[in-house]
Amino acid sequence: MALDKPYKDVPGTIIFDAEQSRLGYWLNQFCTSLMKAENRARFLADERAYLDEWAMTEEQKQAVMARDLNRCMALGGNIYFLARIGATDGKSFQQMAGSMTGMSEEEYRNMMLAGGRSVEGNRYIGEDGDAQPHRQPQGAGSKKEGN
Amino acid sequence: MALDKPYKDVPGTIIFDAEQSRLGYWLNQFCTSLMKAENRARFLADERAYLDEWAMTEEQKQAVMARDLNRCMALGGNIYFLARIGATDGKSFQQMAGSMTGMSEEEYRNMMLAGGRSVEGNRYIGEDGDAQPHRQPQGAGSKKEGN
Amino acid sequence: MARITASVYTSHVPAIGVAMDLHKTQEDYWQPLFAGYDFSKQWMKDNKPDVIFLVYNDHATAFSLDMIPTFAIGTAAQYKPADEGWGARPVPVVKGHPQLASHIAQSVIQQDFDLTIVNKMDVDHGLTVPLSLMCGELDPVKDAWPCPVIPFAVNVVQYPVPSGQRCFALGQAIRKAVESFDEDINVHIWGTGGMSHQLQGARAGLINREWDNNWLDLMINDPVACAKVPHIDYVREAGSEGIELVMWLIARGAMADVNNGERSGPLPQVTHRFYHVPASNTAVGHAILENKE
Amino acid sequence: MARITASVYTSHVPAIGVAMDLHKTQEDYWQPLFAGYDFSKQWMKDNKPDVIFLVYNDHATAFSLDMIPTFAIGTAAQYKPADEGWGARPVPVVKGHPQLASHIAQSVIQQDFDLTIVNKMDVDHGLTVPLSLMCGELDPVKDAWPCPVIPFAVNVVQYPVPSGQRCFALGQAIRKAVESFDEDINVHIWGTGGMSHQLQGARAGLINREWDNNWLDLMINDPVACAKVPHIDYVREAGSEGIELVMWLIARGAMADVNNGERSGPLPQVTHRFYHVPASNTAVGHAILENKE
Ligand SMILES: [Fe+3]
Ligand SMILES: [Fe+3]
Repeated sequence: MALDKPYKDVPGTIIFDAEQSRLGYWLNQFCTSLMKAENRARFLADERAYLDEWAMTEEQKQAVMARDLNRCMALGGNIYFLARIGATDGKSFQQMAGSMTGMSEEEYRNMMLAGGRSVEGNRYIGEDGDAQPHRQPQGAGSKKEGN
Repeated sequence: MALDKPYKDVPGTIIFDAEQSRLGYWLNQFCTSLMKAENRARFLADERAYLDEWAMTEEQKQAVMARDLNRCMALGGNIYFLARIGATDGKSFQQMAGSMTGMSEEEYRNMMLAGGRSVEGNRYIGEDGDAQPHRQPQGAGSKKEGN
Repeated sequence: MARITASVYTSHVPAIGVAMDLHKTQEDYWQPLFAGYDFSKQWMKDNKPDVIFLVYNDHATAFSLDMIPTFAIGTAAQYKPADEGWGARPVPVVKGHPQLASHIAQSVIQQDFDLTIVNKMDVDHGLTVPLSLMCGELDPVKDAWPCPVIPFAVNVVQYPVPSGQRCFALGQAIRKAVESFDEDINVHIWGTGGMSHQLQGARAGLINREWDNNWLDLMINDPVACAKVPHIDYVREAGSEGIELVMWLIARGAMADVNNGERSGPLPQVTHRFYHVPASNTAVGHAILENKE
Repeated sequence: MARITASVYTSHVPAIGVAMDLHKTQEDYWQPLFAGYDFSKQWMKDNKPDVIFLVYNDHATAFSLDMIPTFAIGTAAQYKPADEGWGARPVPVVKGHPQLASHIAQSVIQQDFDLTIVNKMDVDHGLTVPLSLMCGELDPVKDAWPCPVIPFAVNVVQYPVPSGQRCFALGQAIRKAVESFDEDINVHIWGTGGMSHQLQGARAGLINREWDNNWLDLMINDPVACAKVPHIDYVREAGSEGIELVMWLIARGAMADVNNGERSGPLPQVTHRFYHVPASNTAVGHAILENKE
């Protein structure tokens, strides 16, 4: 496609455009189904069986079961749809957003209280800010994976 | 409202605008419900009971039961929605349209075969064409009501 | 680069679909109408497009009063023929073209048209009757439509419907969008609905043969002027449902001789033109225009 | 004649609604945020409008991927607070203003904005949190919002979202529409969403205090220039969800100093302005602008 996509060079950021939307259609439809209490209960009772009712890819199903939101987004999920999974688990938006960074809940909350993540070094891929690919995961996540 | 409505001076014609749409919301929603076979059956089995499930005015319900499509339109119905009533009765669009003129099915069909209704005298209310208010109903309808 | 090579215009009267589905096309009433499409069916075979961008209106089928989009583009993989109350038409499922449709949606929204993107919808006679007229009778299971279709639904049910000028400008934006698609594919754009008809009230059955043909002349030869015809003229001269004709201006605006809102260069070739009265309540108009180098 | 007398701008962070619903507004974390709205709640009482035209975005609540309208106007009589997965917020039902809403829809479509008209929809935190912030805690049954609300939903979920310029032009069209309504009523227009926030990936939690405040200056003092800020700047500088700020330009475009796409006459009065970090993942911005003779 010849359409301009200037947003491809922002680190740690996937823009939900028509292409992502096509990729993630059934994943997001599955998420929407969780807006009904009876579906939330059915999903929690047997995640695999519930996921198998949807025309999702195996990769998408695995990402949901692992609650790997970064992976879900790469596979076409959109955060407002994925939030229905968090709601099903009783998680807040702050817990969900934090989970994508590798930081612990407390670390992420403290970062926000201190004024949030700086934009310096995080505008373009290739700079050296804390959101750049070579510096993931952050916080507690980096220690766990580092050893 | 100060918006221009230049279409108010066309004889025998109700334009389905926002105002009509507001008036006819539940009437048209009722019609949409007839797109399901089980609802058509329930409606035909007991029209009054089925209509009472909808927040329609008594006048709208009477107009539906009388199959008075002109009345239904004046009360906010739109022809594409009202067509679901015709479909429920096994009627075609030609039968429905003809029924609004007072002509018999054959008279209306013959008018169409002869090239349709002329626009002459039917552009503005106050002219003398066959669609003008003072010349209703037309065809067989005029004879019945005339005696 | 993708390109639009031709535009097709046709009425989409539901009774035509019924006549085909019940194999009545050779009856006296219907034979003269279908004869007007014999050329077109052969032309479709000889000039098979890769994708059809099909402009039509939904007739309170997919869209109730709950949600009324002015312009809706289908980006789904397929669309089922709708049950409009008489049972679904026995015609093949309509395959979409999600990639080109999404591309057009993106481009056209960035040109300031406020589209609604639709991923789930059944398509009614407004879309399937033109396909049947141009492709002939097909078995719903064994056959398939000749190519993918992108449904583009215009609100002409609840006023205000978009103006002729808005539709004409939209056609230009769609052409730009198609021409920025990287694949080398051949796209046809169809405008459907009309011609003169009125389905309501004491004026039901109105047909204005002279106005229809003058409008068709204007649409072909001076689309800039045609786009300026106000709604009220359609209603007064061509009946309340004659307003569907504004959709033809979307297809006309996408032809190669329209640039920056003006005509320039040679007119498209008029490959075919046909007019007939009646089909049920309606006058039937039809034309095929081709961009020729 | 109806008139727009003021515009209100505010973030609509869901956690703010939760804090109010759970009566946590006086906790250390929340107290500084709610303090910024004390003035606003009093101002609302002293300047009660007859109708609020509330621009917000739906967060995959009323609109799934089945249908994504770029601009949707609510013409219904009422809207229920939505269950977004945590149960519906305990706030009053939102009463609509079908007559003014339909009038605005008709006028704005005739000004070439391709709206989707919606008659049935639940409203999510995008609409109810601003109401709660400006009106305070209300009992869902015994209390009512101070006036009818016309919900106007903008797609900022799936790209492409409408440009700042399109939003700014839309605001002007809405003002024209309101001013052609015969009843002598006082309308407030609200723009909600933003300010900088990113809810996804390794960059989650991004806050750009400097950019936010510069943007706010520009939006107030030079909205024509502000409308030209491209999407990518919002994403790069204010986070992927910072794009919600384009909705503020609809409200700004409806103010009396904007005419024919240019500024003329005195700037609106800045009655109140507030900025705070954090609310959950988000920077919170808020302003009240009034047209003064
Ligand atoms: Fe039609
Ligand atoms: Fe939001």
